[in-house]
Amino acid sequence: MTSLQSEPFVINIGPQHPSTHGVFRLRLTMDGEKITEADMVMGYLHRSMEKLAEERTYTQNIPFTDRTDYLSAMTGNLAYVLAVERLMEVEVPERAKWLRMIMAELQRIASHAMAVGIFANDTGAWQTPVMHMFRDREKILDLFEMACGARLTLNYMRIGGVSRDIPPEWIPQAKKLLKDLPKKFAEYEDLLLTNEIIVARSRGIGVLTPDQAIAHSVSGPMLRGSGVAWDIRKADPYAAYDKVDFDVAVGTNGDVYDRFVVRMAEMRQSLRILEQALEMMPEGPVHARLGAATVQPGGQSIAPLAYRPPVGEAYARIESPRGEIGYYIVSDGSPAPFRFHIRSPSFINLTPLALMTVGSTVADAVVILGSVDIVVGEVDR
Amino acid sequence: MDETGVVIAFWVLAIMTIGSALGVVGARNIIHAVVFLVASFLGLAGLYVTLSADFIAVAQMLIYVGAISILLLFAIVLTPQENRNNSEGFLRLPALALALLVGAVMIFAAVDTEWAIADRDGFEETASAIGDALLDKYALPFEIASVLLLVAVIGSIVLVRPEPMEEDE
Amino acid sequence: MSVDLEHYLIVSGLLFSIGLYVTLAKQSFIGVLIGIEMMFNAVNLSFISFARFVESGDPISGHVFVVFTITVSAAEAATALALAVLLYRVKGTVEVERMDLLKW
Amino acid sequence: MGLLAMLLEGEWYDFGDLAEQIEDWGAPDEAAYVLATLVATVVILLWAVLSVLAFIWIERRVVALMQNRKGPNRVGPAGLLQPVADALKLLMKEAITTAGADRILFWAAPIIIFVPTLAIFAIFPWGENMVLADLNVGVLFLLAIAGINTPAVFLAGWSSNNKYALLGSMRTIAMLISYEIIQVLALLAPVLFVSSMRMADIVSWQEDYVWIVLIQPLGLLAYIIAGAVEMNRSPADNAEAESEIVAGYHTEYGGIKFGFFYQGEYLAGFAIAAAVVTLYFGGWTLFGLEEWIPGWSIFLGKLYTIFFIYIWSRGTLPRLRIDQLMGFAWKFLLPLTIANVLIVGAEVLIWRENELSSWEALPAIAVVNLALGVVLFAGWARFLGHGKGTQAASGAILTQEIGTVHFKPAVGTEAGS
Repeated sequence: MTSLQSEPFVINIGPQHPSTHGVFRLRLTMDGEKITEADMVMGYLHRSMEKLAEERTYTQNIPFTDRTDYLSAMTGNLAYVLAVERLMEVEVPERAKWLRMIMAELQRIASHAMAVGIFANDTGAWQTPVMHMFRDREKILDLFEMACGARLTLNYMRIGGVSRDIPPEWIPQAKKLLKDLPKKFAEYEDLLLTNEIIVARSRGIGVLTPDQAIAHSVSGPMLRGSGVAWDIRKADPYAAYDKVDFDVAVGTNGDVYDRFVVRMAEMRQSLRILEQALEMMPEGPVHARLGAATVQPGGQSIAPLAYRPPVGEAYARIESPRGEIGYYIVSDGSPAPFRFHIRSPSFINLTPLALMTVGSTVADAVVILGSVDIVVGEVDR
Repeated sequence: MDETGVVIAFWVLAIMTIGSALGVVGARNIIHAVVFLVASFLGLAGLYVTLSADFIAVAQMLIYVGAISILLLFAIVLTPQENRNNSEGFLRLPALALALLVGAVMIFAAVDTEWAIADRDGFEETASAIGDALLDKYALPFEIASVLLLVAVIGSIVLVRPEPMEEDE
Repeated sequence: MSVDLEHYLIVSGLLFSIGLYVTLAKQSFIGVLIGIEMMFNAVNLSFISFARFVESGDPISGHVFVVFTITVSAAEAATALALAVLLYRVKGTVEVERMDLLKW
Repeated sequence: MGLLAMLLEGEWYDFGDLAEQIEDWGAPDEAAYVLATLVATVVILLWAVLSVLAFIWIERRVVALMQNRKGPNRVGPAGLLQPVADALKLLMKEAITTAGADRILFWAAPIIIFVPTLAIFAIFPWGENMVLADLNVGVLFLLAIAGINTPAVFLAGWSSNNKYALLGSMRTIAMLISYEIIQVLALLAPVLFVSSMRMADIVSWQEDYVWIVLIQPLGLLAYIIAGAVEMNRSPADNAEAESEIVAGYHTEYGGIKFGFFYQGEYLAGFAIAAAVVTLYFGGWTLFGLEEWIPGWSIFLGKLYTIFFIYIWSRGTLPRLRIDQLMGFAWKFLLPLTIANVLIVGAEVLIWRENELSSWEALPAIAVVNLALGVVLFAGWARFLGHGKGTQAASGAILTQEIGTVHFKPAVGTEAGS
């Protein structure tokens, strides 16, 4: 009895494809509409940052950190700078800590807005939600531009503090933004959350149980979507997170819908943090006076280009919008790091992708990939 | 049936139907054969219109061109590659002889007999007449036809459903 | 030059003989089915032309009969094509000559 | 001078009169009829091409406004020449045929899809007796033409010898066939009320009694959804789901061949909108307004508003997965439309049997249909497990403490499914 054998049908959701958020290739072996095998081909955007960083001094490496996860440059900078400060045992002034937290939370809202918009676009909603969310992301990027002159690759943080203080009219504009964002979020929630088709397309798809998530050391909204309440901002507070009160959003079903809901809830929590932070931010210097630092004209002391941290290693991790981003730096006393390693959350969150997509259809695979919310710059480094 | 329009239509459609029927015979690829078949179905639908059978013409278009052609095409897609060359088997010559014989007999019968030609021209509209006839004079055959369709649908589904035991191996 | 019953019957006869040839000569099972469909259509055409031209009690019965032949041919096509797929699954081929055993 | 007089009296656009008018100019009988039909066909063809071009622009502007951006405004004043630019681009693009493609079918498929969709417009009554082909089986003709492009889609997908195209065409055919049944049942209801399939009768019935949309909400809903599937529009644009298989069955088509597909899709949209207008919204009548304004302008106005619904849904609704769409058709819409036909049959029977006057019958039918429609819709959805367990929309839990696990999947979510 020869069965109706249909030979495996290999489809490349290839490097150049509208919904892979960048140059990333997913090779699916299909039996009819169902996926039997899914393997990922990465490295199209590998710029060997970790090797390049070994020839540059600590301060020159800061621009690299914005270009790994170009959708949330602030958190990239912050993680690296925290690692180097931990290496050099530098005490960051209070105002700089608050400023760093405010910028990181603004960056989280911008990145989540982008992630949720693109996810809705993957389910087919023809860019309408993305365009709405871009409108808010623009306002946040304007705030960044006012603070540090750049919109996407910000290079705002320095070892020992932040590059410059915020202009006086920054806080009123930020407060105005914080007033009208909740209205926008309410609009997105009833536009997307209870939308029948989005629920149908994402409920019960790409389910990841807590132990599978922990086994794959997944982090960020994916981990919280699977029900594990783990957030570095609470577990290992940095900057000024221990001084503000906020909640961790957790899903219950571990499917694509819950990750999407967790991201929306996290945006609201970031708003809460920002409201408190803008009230409680103290005055004061924004940059630590470093030992042999040369004093720049105008009273700003910037760590010298050739500063030599003590021999040793340091690892610092923070909660980036995609999960736990960490920088592991080994110093051999020379002005350039001996080893510069980035623990990129997108790369590690991708590992259970095959587990989630096998058995579902092509349409689901695209939606699951959207829910992982990868940035290929960070995946390939 | 003598207005010039109808006569022209008849000749055009007749040539189209018979031409595409011959196309089915001659086509080298079975997909082309099905396309020719669909063309002859459309030609027939046109002929029905010239015979003022509008309901049947549209039904023919809906069922034959819309549904049965898709059935044929799907069957072709599901069956193996190598039999798609629409070749003739070894029965070619006897089949040709038989077909010509049957054709000759039918045409002779058509031309020779004295048909009792009624001197009425075409029906104005047939849909409601067919509906009435179906539901009072031919109600029983109507029910049997629906049962037949049901049996055919269930039968074909059961035939093609992948055997359960295949799933578990 | 008016068109009357003989013309339509000739067309139907030609179509029928072509259908018969295709049914008998074609090697693939699908080819046989195409032939059967053509024969069905030839018969329908003759019914309709009789209903149109010939003197009869209620001429509409020709159309009703064609409705029935269309349903029968649709049912037959569905079942036969299911058989074709099954044949392929069992025998690995749809060539008519290879189906010489009555039981497989 | 006869023509000018006719123009003023406003009946110049009545094909029947046009034929007599041409006869008065001394053309033989048949030639006048052929000429009138020719003129009418050219008018419809021109209308189709121009309104497609207009709507390409309108759609892009409207969807742009929905996404708070501007839409085409570079080419020509306010982007009005953008569709012309697109059309020229398509004309100039080299229409390559893929290697190994079945040349004849590859070229024939777009035409087979385009021409029948254009033929649908012959049966719609645009004005007083302004219908090109007054078929007695108008509604069935509409369904037959919708059925014709199913094999054409297969040919397009099969002959372009491309993996994605084949998958796309298989999906589209599966959708088209299952929603064709829904269309048949949904259109059965208006025919039952009017007891004739002639479009002109349906329009005159609605003029005398009431618009069928008021007494047939369920049928209209089913038909609009089936229409969206018919033209591969938003909730069901699986055929060319960009985010999945790239462009469905017209992946390999470039140049003017793709132009045919693109135009065919719009024309299918207009055809569905015209059918909805004629069957549910009273064709070219607008409570007596048609004495002053020419009928066809009312018809076009309604047609464009209905088409706007499809533009609106395309701009906002995400896409259903193919199996959900099929499940929706077979498990949800089919039982509903069958029940709808039974209900309508019963109502018409009661109305005809004991000769209730239309004043008593129609309001009762309207209320009954609306109530039953809502009850059936919600009840059947609840029965199919919609909005419960695996399909409930729920918010996230907010917690302060770290490391706790809140994973309690609603029944039915199997891990890794």
